[in-house]
Amino acid sequence: SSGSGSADGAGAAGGGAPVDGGTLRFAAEVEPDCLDPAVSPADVTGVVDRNVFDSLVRLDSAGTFHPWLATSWEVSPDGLTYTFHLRTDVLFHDGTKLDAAAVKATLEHAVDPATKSLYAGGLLEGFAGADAPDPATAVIRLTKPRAALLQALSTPYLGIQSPKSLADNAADLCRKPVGSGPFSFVSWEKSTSVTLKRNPGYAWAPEGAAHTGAAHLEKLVFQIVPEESVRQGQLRSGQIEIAGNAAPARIADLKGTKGFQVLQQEAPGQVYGLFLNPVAGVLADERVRTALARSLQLDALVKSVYHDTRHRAQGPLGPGTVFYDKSVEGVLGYDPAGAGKLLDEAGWTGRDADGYRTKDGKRLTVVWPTSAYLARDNRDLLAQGVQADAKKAGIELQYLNQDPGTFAKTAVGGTADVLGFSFVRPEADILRHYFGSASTADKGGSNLFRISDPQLDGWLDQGASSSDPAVRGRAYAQAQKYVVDHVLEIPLYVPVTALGASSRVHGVGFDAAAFPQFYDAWLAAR
Amino acid sequence: MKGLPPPAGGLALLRHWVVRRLALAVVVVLGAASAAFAGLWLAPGDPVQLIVGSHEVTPEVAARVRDDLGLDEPLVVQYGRFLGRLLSGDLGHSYQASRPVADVLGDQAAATVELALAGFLLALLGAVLLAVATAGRRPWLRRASSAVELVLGSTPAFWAGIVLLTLFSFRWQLFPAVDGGGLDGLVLPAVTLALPMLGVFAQVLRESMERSLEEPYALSARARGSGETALRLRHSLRHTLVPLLTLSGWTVGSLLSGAVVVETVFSRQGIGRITASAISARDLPVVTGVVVVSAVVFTVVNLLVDVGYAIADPRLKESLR
Amino acid sequence: MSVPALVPSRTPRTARPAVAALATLRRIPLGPLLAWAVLVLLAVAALTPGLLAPQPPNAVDPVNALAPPGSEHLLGTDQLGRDVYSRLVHGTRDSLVVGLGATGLALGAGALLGVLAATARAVVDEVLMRLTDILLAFPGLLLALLVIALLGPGTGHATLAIGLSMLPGFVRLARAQALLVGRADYVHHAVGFGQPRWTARLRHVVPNALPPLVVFATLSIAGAVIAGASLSFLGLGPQPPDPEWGAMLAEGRGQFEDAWALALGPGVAVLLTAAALTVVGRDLQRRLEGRHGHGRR
Amino acid sequence: MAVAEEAARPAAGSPADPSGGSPADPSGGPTGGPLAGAPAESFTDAKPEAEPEPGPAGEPPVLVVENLRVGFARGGDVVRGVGFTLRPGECLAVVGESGSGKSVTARTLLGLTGPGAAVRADRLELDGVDLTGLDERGWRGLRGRRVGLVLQDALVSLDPLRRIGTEVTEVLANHRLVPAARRPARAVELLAEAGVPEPEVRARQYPHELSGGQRQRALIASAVAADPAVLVADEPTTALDVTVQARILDLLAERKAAGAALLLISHDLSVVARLADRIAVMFGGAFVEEGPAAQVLAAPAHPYTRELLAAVPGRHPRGTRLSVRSPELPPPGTPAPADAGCRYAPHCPLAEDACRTRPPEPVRLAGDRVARCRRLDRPWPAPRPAAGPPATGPSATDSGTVVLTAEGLVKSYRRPDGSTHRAVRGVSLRLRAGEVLGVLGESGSGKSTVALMAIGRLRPDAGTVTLLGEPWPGPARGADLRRVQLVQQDTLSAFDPRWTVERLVGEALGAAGRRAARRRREEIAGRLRLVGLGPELLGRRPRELSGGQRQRVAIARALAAEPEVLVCDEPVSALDVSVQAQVLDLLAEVRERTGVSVLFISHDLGVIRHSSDRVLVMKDGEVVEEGEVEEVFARPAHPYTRQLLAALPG
Ligand SMILES: Nc1ncnc2c1ncn2[C@@H]1O[C@H](COP(=O)(O)OP(=O)(O)OP(=O)(O)O)[C@@H](O)[C@H]1O
Ligand SMILES: Nc1ncnc2c1ncn2[C@@H]1O[C@H](COP(=O)(O)OP(=O)(O)OP(=O)(O)O)[C@@H](O)[C@H]1O
Ligand SMILES: [Mg+2]
Ligand SMILES: [Mg+2]
Repeated sequence: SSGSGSADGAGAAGGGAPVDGGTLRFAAEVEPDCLDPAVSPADVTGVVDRNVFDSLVRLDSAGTFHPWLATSWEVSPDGLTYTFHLRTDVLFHDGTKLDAAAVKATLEHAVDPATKSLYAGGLLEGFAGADAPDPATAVIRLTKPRAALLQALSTPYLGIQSPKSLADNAADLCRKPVGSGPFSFVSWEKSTSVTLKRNPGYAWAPEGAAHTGAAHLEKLVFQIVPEESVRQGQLRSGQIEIAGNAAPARIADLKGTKGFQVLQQEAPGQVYGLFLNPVAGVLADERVRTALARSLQLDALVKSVYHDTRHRAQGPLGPGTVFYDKSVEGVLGYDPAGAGKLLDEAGWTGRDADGYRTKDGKRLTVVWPTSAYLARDNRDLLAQGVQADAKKAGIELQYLNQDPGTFAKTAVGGTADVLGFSFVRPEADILRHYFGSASTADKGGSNLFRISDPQLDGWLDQGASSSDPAVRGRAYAQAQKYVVDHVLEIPLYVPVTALGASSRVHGVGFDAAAFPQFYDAWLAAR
Repeated sequence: MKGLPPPAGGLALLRHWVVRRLALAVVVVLGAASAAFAGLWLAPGDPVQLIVGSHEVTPEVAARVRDDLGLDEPLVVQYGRFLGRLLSGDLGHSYQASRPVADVLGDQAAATVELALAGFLLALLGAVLLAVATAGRRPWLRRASSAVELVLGSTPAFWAGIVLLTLFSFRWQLFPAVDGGGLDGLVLPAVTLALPMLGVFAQVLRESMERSLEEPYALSARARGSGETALRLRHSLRHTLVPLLTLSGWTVGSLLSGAVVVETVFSRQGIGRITASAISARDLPVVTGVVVVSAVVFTVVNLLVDVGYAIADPRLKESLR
Repeated sequence: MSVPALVPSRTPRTARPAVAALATLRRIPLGPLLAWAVLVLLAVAALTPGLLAPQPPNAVDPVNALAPPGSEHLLGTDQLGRDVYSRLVHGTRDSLVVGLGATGLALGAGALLGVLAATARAVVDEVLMRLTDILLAFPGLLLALLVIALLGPGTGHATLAIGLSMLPGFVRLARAQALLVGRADYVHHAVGFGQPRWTARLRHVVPNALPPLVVFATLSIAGAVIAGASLSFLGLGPQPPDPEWGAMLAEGRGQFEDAWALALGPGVAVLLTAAALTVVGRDLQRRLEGRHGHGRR
Repeated sequence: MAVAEEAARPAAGSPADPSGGSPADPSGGPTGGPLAGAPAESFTDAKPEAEPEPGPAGEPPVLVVENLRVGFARGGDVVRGVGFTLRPGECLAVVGESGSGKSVTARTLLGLTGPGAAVRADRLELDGVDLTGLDERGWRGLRGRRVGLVLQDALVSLDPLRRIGTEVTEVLANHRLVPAARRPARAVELLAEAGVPEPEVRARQYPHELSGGQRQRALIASAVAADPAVLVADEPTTALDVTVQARILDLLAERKAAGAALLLISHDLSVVARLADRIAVMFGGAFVEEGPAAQVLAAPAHPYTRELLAAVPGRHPRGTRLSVRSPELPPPGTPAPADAGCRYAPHCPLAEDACRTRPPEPVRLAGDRVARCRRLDRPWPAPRPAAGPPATGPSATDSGTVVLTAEGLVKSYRRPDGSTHRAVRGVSLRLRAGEVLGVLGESGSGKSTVALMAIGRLRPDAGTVTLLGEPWPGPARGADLRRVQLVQQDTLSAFDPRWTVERLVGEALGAAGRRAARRRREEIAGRLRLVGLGPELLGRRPRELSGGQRQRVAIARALAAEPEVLVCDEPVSALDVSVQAQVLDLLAEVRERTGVSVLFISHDLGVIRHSSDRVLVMKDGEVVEEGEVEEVFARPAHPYTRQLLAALPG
């Protein structure tokens, strides 16, 4: 991982002794659709809910799990049973005591079809049930071994909810989250802000936090400010303390401005990449896929589009992901001559009036549908750069904006040649979501081209089920290598969580998923 | 129009007319809602797909969603149900927010109404001031003002919003960038919404004011010793009401689309943003809810406008047919 | 409006055409002259953009991204190093198609429907106006989606969608206007001369109801271009990398500090177009109505 | 005024005195410019010693004007050296042709000449206070309080969106003369004083709810509300029918009797005869003749005055031309070619070469009169008979076939409150071939409604119209409608303002035929020639035509449709007498040439008497009397007709 500012848990250096009190205002780009972590898949929900909900375990960015609500846990040898020993001193914000029943209720709520969970339910893949043999012991049973379960349990999406709230509040969980976290929910002004306040009785900070006891901040306000320039203006005029999603161009500015800092962390998981259709269409020919990849000057492009604030991705996983494999580096380098040769070999030898290659009179056209909601983070600009490079190689890359409905149809229908996605998750298992043959769209996965490669499936399943890190590491290394070797994906850049912040802000850390953490945060006096 | 008899019994006529228009309003509302239903049905994309987005969802969940929404039934049944519910005043449940649409809109409506009203009144006030100050005055003044109005009318709302924010919020810190619930948070959004309207209003106002200043009654008023500004305020201003009313009817429509941008830039809640996201997500109940509400609003506003004509210009009483 | 016919025909054929042309020029006041010049430039930019901007509009050059305005790049470059000036010029055609096309559509159809509503029988009027109300209550975005669904994506269809969403305002205005004009005696006289009613309306009511509509239209052009940008996200309208002012506006919105020309350029282009059309429109109106001076007696 | 003082002196002014304009009076001399050396540009110049001294009434003048010149940015001066004085209780009437500068003079007295106007005067004094250097504030203090103005366009001079009461007392509010609370009551008093019936009701009504005459009274009430010393009334009776007109004149007489100085402007000599002490005749921006009212009317001296009197219809037998001007002469309002000569010369049947090159000098006549003409001694040409004997005399019509018949026409209008108003209640008429049938009646009696039914634009509720024995309009409608054409009072609204004369007339010729453009143009030019207009007008738009020209174009257009019947609805009531005379002559001529039958509607008895063969008198939607025109005028049978004839001024 890289980045200026702080990483993982540790307070910013030189901040002096933490000060208690104050309100930290954080301007987020998007609004949570629902604050019930079991329902919403949104990142922002995770960021907000992290403060309201505690998890059983905590994952640090090195990939190590630490006790939190569970003081310890065991996995059965067959990997099908997880037993968690819970703290007994934990109170939810509504005064309910944490016990195994709460864990059971939370997990059952997540997988209950009535919840219509869009993410948490999926995290619990293979969930067979939960038991509460005694108040301090929670048991989770699985139908098949799942190495990623702990990571799933460490996310805010499976944060433990008050069973009382789950029972009494069923209809209103979205607007009234009740957890045991360092901050409790106060209010949600639709489209405007979510306000949290300090939980004064908080005494169950996870292992590895910079302090124990109640949070430093008195209040935590998430303002919803969709416009980047407005967030920046607010930050610079002191109307907020942290601006989420700082645009690349602004990051350099802020770094050079006194009184401000940039807090950033590269995100783990699936990098932003172009998924190529190896099943149908012109890209079914691996030579053409390779040629496309080799004709892109990604180093220069990523540098200019992101003002030097993002790294070019080398493989499907970000370097900060556990089991990231270095062998992918340099595989898909810029080589226009090689690309040309490959295309010649593949039979795309003709040229038409616009300079595009043709075969049998047909132009070498590659269709890349997209939709407005995917265009965040300068991605449409990057696309135009990719488009221009492809054109130099004689490939017509059509970047087609579509309305969300049409796009969903094309994407799910598998008729596209190229699709661009990223998925932040500190777990290499994410690869299975994109490349596993069991992860096609109809099964809820994102293997939209219906890639079915037994070899790949083998590695991915092994990685998912083995509890031996060494085995998993080997399997994922091979899978990553396979993806770049066969150009199933052209990795473009590694997403970054970048926050513009006032230099009064201290102690904001990032969790394994590069989500900002506010438990240790504090505000220096003006 | 010649010697009109005194408007005895005009009130009865007015009542009759209003009742008839309101009856027609129901037709308009049903028509608009049906059009929205058809529109969403024809628009590409499966609502379920759009609701679940690109997230991992098991087919069971999808089927469940589909069933919940009644989307697996034949279209005719869906439409029949839709109309039935609409007629009984039930706008349904939002797919996205899984709450009653009436609640969703109810939460948001106040903010939008507040914004729209403030914007409209500001535009009106600004336009009146501008028109009174420039109508029939020195040519350079009129030209300058009409240039300013053109610029205002052609400036994208998000530009105007960001410029205003930069100056009044970020630099001079006079108003908060994000509405904190107080009146000061309404100022900048309302101004942003008002500026383009002001451009249009001022042009229309000045034009009709100048026309009225050339009328003999204006000369007559001057001959009675009326000052130029008094003349504009007391006489000409009323003559601008009819064209202004026509414009107002139109404005209501543009207010909603303007509100989307303003609400986004200023992080306000409101119908504008809800609509945009509901359409993208094919949230049929919310979209039809918005359509129904705006159809009602437009009908009422147009009704008021037509009644307003008769009030603004007593000669137009006969136009209430 | 037969815009271009006016200028050449005013130049008398004399032995010394240059002198005559100068004399003609001097008779046109400066404002309209400038406005005409802008329109001519726009026309050239739309028809043969290469003439005004030889640099290719889509040539990516990451090394020179966000270059400031200068001799190499008149208005600097964007984040991909593309020449902003060139993109503006090459974007003229699509932008004008959307901006002017949609406005023209709304104006033309609005005038016809409004006049029809005002002059036809009460039933027709009622039906037309209620349909207009429905259209007014129909969100523009949904309308655009419908157009895509029925006709598919494309610049022309974007124009149609925007034009349709602008239509109700024009219909209302035209109707109000036509109600005033339609009572005019000259319409009755025309019928008295044996003309069919609809010809009389087309010849007399429509042109006389038009002037305020035209003012309204010029004020709507910018809005149409901006709306075009919001639709290109849906796949309506020009697609990247093809330049278009609305899309450029959207791209440049956060770039005031880094590249003011990128942020301001497209907005200024829209504004100039609207301003030039306004001035020329007023000038033409004055000429056509034979009024001189400021239209004040 | 200066001239008025002549009465006290021997009328021995020497008309030939070349030093009439000598700068003996340092303050009154010409202020320079091209006219500096010219003799006698204004009456006062001719008599530099004239000082505002107590006149016969013994009172000092309230208003003194000397050598007033007004010019607009475009074109030269439109008022060129006007001078007069006005004493309390005195009435000076200014008559003159349209565009001669009457209204400009009137507005100048209140500093309301308009933007871009250059006003110069040797003296402009109110109550001895110089007004020439007054700023806008100063003027505002005078307007309404010291000088009241009743505007020319009475029907539109009240703000249609304000209640009558507010308008009437606006002057009191402006000058803070009466506190707001007292104003409504005052408004009622003022309206009552002005003779408005039911003043309490009217004060709360809007102008459109009042009849024309009532509006005119309200306007006068508003002008006199602050009891100004000078009341300027610009055409206060134009477009009103005779009975109403008489009442308005009575009202003004009351004000005069109450001591107000009255400047009455009109183009109609007969109207002012009742009220004026003195009459000034204006032409081309100057007073061409001035003198005591009775004398000017009885023995007009200046050729233009003589033309004016001659043009009054009803004073001359039918079948004579009213207008002495030939159609070839430039229409009124055309600026004279040069400043050098007499402005009237181009129109004057007596003009000689010298008239065109040298300005006329004031000639003092017996009985305190001044006229500005070098040909005063020449006799005025006798009224010409119309060219050739009338094709259809009253006797001829007896045997003529009936072209248009109306039988028991009934038409009701719905009032806004839903009740119906029966505008026409069983009107029958017969129009014979080649005849002119006059329709006379007060405002609102249903004349226009009958006309609209006659041309087929309005369907009668009951009754029938037949054209040459066939139902009218025929089932075909469309092109059929061409057979009956309308010439209406308000030509400006009868023409599409954007169209040129060529297109306007061409429209009536019919779109079909696809004749070659040039031949069509020639045909249109021919149509214009028929009404005495040259082809140079082809490219003009309605607004660029004078009222007389417009009315001619309207007639040409109606005739271009080659109708069998021409319906003229008040075709001349908006025109000044001399132009009206030309139009009436034209109509007579057209009838001779084409044999078209004419239904002629007017509220002006003189006009009807002059132009019609038979007359129908309407009241409240019914025909109350019908007969040969001379017969009806000589022996009116119905009391209403008698009342009408009795109200005839002059
Ligand atoms: N504001 C103005 N600007 C330019 N010319 C004007 C203006 N007002 C009047 N005139 C011109 O001055 C001349 C005199 O006009 P005025 O209105 O005084 O005529 P009038 O004698 O009152 O005629 P009428 O009997 O038709 O009312 C006309 O030729 C008219 O065109
Ligand atoms: N379109 C209409 N709607 C309602 N009432 C009308 C309409 N036209 C005319 N009237 C009424 O019918 C009556 C007759 O009107 P008409 O115009 O025929 O009178 P007129 O004799 O021509 O009067 P004037 O001399 O003022 O022109 C009037 O009382 C008038 O108010
Ligand atoms: Mg006048
Ligand atoms: Mg009439």
